[in-house]
Amino acid sequence: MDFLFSDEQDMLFQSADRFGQERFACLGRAELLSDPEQAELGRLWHDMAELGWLMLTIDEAAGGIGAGSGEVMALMQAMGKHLIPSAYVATCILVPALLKGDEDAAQTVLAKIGDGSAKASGAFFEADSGYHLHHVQLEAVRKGDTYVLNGQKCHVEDGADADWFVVSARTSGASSERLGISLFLVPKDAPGLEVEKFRAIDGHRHAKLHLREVTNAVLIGEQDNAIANIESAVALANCAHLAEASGSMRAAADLTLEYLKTREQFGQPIGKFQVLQHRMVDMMMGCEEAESMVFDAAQLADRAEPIDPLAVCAAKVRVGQCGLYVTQQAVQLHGGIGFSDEIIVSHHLRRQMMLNLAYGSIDHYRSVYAEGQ
Amino acid sequence: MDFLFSDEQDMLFQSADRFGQERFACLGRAELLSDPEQAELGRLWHDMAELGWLMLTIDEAAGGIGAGSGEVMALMQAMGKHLIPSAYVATCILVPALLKGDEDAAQTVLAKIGDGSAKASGAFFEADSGYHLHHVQLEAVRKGDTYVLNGQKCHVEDGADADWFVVSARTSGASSERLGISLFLVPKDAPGLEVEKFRAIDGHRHAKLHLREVTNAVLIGEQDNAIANIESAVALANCAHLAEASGSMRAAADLTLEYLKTREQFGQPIGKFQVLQHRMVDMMMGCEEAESMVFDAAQLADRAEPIDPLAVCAAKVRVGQCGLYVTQQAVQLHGGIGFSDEIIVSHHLRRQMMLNLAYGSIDHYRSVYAEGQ
Amino acid sequence: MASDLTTANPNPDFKEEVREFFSEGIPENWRTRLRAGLRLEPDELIAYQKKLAARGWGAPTWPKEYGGTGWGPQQLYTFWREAANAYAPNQFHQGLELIGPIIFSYGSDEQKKKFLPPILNGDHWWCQGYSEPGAGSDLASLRTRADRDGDFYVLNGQKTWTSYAHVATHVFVLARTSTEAKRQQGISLFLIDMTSPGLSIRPIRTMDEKHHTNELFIDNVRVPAENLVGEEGRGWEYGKVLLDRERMVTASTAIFLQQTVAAVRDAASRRKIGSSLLIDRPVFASKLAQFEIEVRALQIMVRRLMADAARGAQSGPRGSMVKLRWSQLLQAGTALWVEALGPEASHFRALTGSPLDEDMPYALQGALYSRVTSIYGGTSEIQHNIIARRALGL
Amino acid sequence: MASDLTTANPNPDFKEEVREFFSEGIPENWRTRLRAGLRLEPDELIAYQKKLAARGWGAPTWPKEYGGTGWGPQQLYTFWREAANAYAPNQFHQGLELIGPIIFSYGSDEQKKKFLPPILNGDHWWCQGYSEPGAGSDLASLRTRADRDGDFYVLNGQKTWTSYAHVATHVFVLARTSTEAKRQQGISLFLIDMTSPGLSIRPIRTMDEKHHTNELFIDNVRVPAENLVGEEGRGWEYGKVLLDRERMVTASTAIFLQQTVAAVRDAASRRKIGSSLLIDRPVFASKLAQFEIEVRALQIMVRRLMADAARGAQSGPRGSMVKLRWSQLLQAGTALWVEALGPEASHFRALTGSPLDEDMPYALQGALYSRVTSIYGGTSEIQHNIIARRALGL
Repeated sequence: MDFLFSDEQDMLFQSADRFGQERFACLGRAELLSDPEQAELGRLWHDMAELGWLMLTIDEAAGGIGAGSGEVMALMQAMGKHLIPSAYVATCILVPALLKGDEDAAQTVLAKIGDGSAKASGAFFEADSGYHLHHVQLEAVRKGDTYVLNGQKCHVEDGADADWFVVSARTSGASSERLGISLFLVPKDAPGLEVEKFRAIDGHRHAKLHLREVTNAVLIGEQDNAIANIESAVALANCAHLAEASGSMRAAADLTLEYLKTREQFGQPIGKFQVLQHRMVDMMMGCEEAESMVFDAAQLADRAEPIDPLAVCAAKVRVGQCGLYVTQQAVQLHGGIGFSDEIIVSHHLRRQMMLNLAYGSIDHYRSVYAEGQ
Repeated sequence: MDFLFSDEQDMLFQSADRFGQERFACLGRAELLSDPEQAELGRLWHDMAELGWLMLTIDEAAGGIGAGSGEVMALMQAMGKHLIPSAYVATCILVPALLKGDEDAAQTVLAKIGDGSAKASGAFFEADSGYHLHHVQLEAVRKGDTYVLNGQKCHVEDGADADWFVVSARTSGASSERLGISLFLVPKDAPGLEVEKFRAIDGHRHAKLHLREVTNAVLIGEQDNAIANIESAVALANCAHLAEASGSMRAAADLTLEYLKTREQFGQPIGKFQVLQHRMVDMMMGCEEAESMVFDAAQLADRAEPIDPLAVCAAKVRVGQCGLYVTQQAVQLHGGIGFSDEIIVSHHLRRQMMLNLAYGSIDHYRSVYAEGQ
Repeated sequence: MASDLTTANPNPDFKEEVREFFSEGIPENWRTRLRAGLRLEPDELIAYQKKLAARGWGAPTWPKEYGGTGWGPQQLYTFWREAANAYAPNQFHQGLELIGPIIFSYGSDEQKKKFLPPILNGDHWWCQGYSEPGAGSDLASLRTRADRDGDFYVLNGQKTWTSYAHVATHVFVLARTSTEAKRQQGISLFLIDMTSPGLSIRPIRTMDEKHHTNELFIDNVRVPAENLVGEEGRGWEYGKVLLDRERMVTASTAIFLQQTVAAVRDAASRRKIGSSLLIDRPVFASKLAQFEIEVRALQIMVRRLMADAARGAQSGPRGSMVKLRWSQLLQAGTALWVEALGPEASHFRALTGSPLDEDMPYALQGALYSRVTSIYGGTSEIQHNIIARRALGL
Repeated sequence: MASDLTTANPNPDFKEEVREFFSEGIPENWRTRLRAGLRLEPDELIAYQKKLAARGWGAPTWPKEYGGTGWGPQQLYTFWREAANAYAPNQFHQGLELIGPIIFSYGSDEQKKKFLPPILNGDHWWCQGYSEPGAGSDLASLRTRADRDGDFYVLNGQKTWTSYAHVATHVFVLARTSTEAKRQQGISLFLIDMTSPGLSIRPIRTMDEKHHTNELFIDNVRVPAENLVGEEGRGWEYGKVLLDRERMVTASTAIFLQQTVAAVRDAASRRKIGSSLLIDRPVFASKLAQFEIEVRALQIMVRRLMADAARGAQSGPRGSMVKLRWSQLLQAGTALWVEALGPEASHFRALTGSPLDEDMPYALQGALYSRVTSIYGGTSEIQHNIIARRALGL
């Protein structure tokens, strides 16, 4: 893939693009998102299952498609373009990457994810952890055949509608050691688990978890050795989000370019004003820069070797900066209506702001990059 | 002083402005600066002495004028406007502030500074000190009635033509302790003192000092307790440099505005291009911001209380940023000739770059501010 | 007097008086929203207006004869600094700072008597009917018409971005009384009761999820001719009285930015990452210092602006510059605040009734709201155009 | 083949070959200047050109029939990456990348035979006589005249920003052969020996204190008619052959930016502040990381540009975008380097013969030089205009 989609990837993009166009208009977006029953979003998820998207990254051995990161990029760019708000990345990218083992419980969850009958998310962050995945204080103590889990997770991305949580817990070591972290699969109705639910400004629905003497938890993978697995799964989730971000910022920029050509003020299209022309050029450069990095990250992820964590850090920093810049300026150039709910540009800005928080901020990844370099 | 010069201050500014205009044209600047004899610069210094400027901040008790920081600001803004390259700040602001005691040697030096027959500078920075004034490793050991000094100073601002150096030395304590630092007055021809001389990109002439068993040094002020004196003297030197910076950036901005109105390209004055108009507005805002901070710092310094170090830190950061932005853009908007030696704008940029290094960089002062806040 | 602005403690008595006033009764739950640069709800602003009025401080920028305090710039500066320190709101509403001053400058005696006191005591709440759909920054292109019919004018048209129309008792409207004149002439200014038949509103949803603005439909609304301000066709120029006042409004807004500084500092002092506080981490501390330094610079520019006012001097482009910098810094500050909150900042609304740290929703809302501050009141691009033309002669 | 650009090790043999070539003989004292983004002195570039030519690599971007290597984008990319890693210079000179390609595209057979080989082997050194005083970015307004006189043209006029005219053996000049045509027509291209009577130069002092550019005075210079390139009046359009080549030149320039990254990293690893290294201090490390990340992003954009070239696709505005970002990053990087040097960075020239750390003067010179990279070859503002018009249709 030399900065182009393959034919298959392009077909996937086209199909997701059509899907977004037909099913996800801007008008009525607020109502659709705020529906407590999530009825239309449920139908959307069901249709995505029919299209096979939900099993895209699940290994063929586990009944999935086992597609590469190029396919993920194509799909996510279209999702970003139409701002389809779903738990896709958590459920269909992150969790399948976490559940690489052959535990029965894991296989069951993957099957249900693949056919659309269940959602899942990964629960890592704690009150004082910042975005460090290895700062884990939530405790899992072995008692006979089971583990007893106690502690909190302060934020679970897209976790509000999850049926299962893959929870990082400390089984040994001190609270910031890389060794001693294990993963557990916990159903949402496990006794002792309390799930608080929240909505974000982009319509995504997250959770906070309180675990009090939870015993209904299945160890995933090897005890004490989960950190590498968690980090590489999060890197894949980040790559998917970055593709979404690049699709979203490109859409916002395209809409703005169109607006500059049609909106008239002071007797001419506002695109005749040089200041707005140059701003538009800078926005397009931001899109170009972000897209290039996303292609690069996808290419890296397609290789046999493990993904280069520094490349993902770098992309998180720069794509994030470009996305904020592009969508902030998209709102600015639209003027008052850019600030209103009625056109989509402000929704793109909101999503970019939230994508920057998902699994770690720009500052976090820049400092990881600085330390790793 | 409510963001205006008093009549006296304004007269001083006018007089210095005329002086700069008559004596310091841009053409021939390079030759004048590179003259190894410094002949014309020597005449300039002599005339400044006649105008009384060299004794401006020297206390009346020591035979000077004892003027306040408003006067310094007026004079330095004019110096910045015409980019008069002289050792004025080191000799006439910094050193008089360091030599507040009644030592005979100090009085002698001040008298010679005031009448223009000698120059001086303060020597503080060492190879590993960064811009921290209290990181002092150069050592002074008492032997009978004298002190023996050994060590290096890696950079002495405007020190190449100094007849005396006021040198910080460690008389006790560890290398970063605030206590145990003393000041010594050392003549340039002291046995054991080697003075290496350098020219900067703005024509200023600096020095590096090697002291090997120097005994010809007079203790200034109280032993071990010089740090507060050094820091407040450097704060005053910074204030003077900031006024110079604001005068310089305003001059560069004014020249650019004039150029935008007269230079034609594509059949019209380039000032008709909206992008250049907005850039020019941002440059003027930078000047306004810097000037306001300089007035504020001068007002603070005029009060009886000691100057607020955080206010000076803040001004060093922000005036420095504004000065770089304004003069970089002045060069950019002038295009090719902005890069040439023949018009003055590039000299303003060079001076702003160097002002940002003098007594500490933007990053240094921002971190001091962060720690002090 | 001017120089008082720059000295530490110009008038200790007045300062004490103000401080005492604010020491009681600023509700705790206002604080988080104010720090986010958000405006309070109208009922809160009305309550605050009544409280100020009761103290005789209902209109700090108005002359005494109309019920104002008659304060000069120095007292205003002290008042706003203390208000900001006490986490009081910056009391700006359209009655107080827009139509009030127009009425006391150009209105009839009856209008002054009828409309000014209720603005001060909070009984009337005004909104502004200026912007029209499609007009944007090009205000002079307005199309709402006012046709004379006996003792009335009949108004027809549509306004947009009419903030607080949903709670206002009155609206002041610019409408065209002549189509023959040039674009900016032939426009008149009317004072209209919001209960007038034919007025209706539709809320505009905005990205900060706060209902504060509306479309206003004007359908054969009959307005008594006595509610025309000044002369027919001169409505546009009456607005000019506000230009000179605008720098004070801008100044006060910028003074309140220190509340955002406090918010970021506070959030970063509470958040731990591993074993250290965020505020002690050098990279964050450096960003916060940069923000604080720029706010400090802006506050000094504000003092300079007010020093101009104190000596009756023109300020040239300084008011526009302060407005530009203020919006940039509000955007930077609220973004920094969101950053300081960490992962939980995505918790904007609780879906299961959980308690939500006040910081979370309001910091986000403030960050979203801040984006409109470089759009309203003349976009930053328009401000640049104005400075380039008027102050630089480009 | 295109996809080779993106894989780790497309052609190990070629890579090894290149690496071996560079492993010997890049003088140590070039390193600091190259890292500063500075160009070497002409005698050094000539020596390097001869060395490349001896290896058969004198013209990596030229077709084989004219003595080039005939390399495709993938090999070029490998070559430049290895050159950059080895601290070799980016070999750009006007003969190689500007007039050479015009001659092999439009020149006569005699011109090809006479002028191309000496460019490759470094015997001829060309400079470019395009810009004129007062014309700036508006190149089409040029006024130098060429009047036919028998077998000669007689040229009169003045050029400026003629880089390396003081060492060049030849100059190529645009001059007007007709005043009747429209602005961009009636312009012809001439190849001129620098020893021709009537040519004289005056150095232009620039703020980086490096003598690299000049004014060129053309006073009744007689040029043989056989030195006219192509047809009279079409000189302007011959330049267009360079447009397509330009993206490769831009790409190679940007690849060498990694040398600046290394310079900053190196300086910050050597400088101590108190007991810690500058590179370990979080605030500096964060700024360096930001710079490195942006350079990395640019390198990826370059790979994308070369992937376009590899499949023969248009690149649209990508070349201009890379040029814009490159100049921004060279400016940012050299500024960071100066910052890393600390107080001694003000020691630009020793006045007393003291040794000077190489970093000091060259980092400063690089920082100064970097300012002109957003001016030459079309200012950043012009680049924005071009992208807006051509790529965005604004």
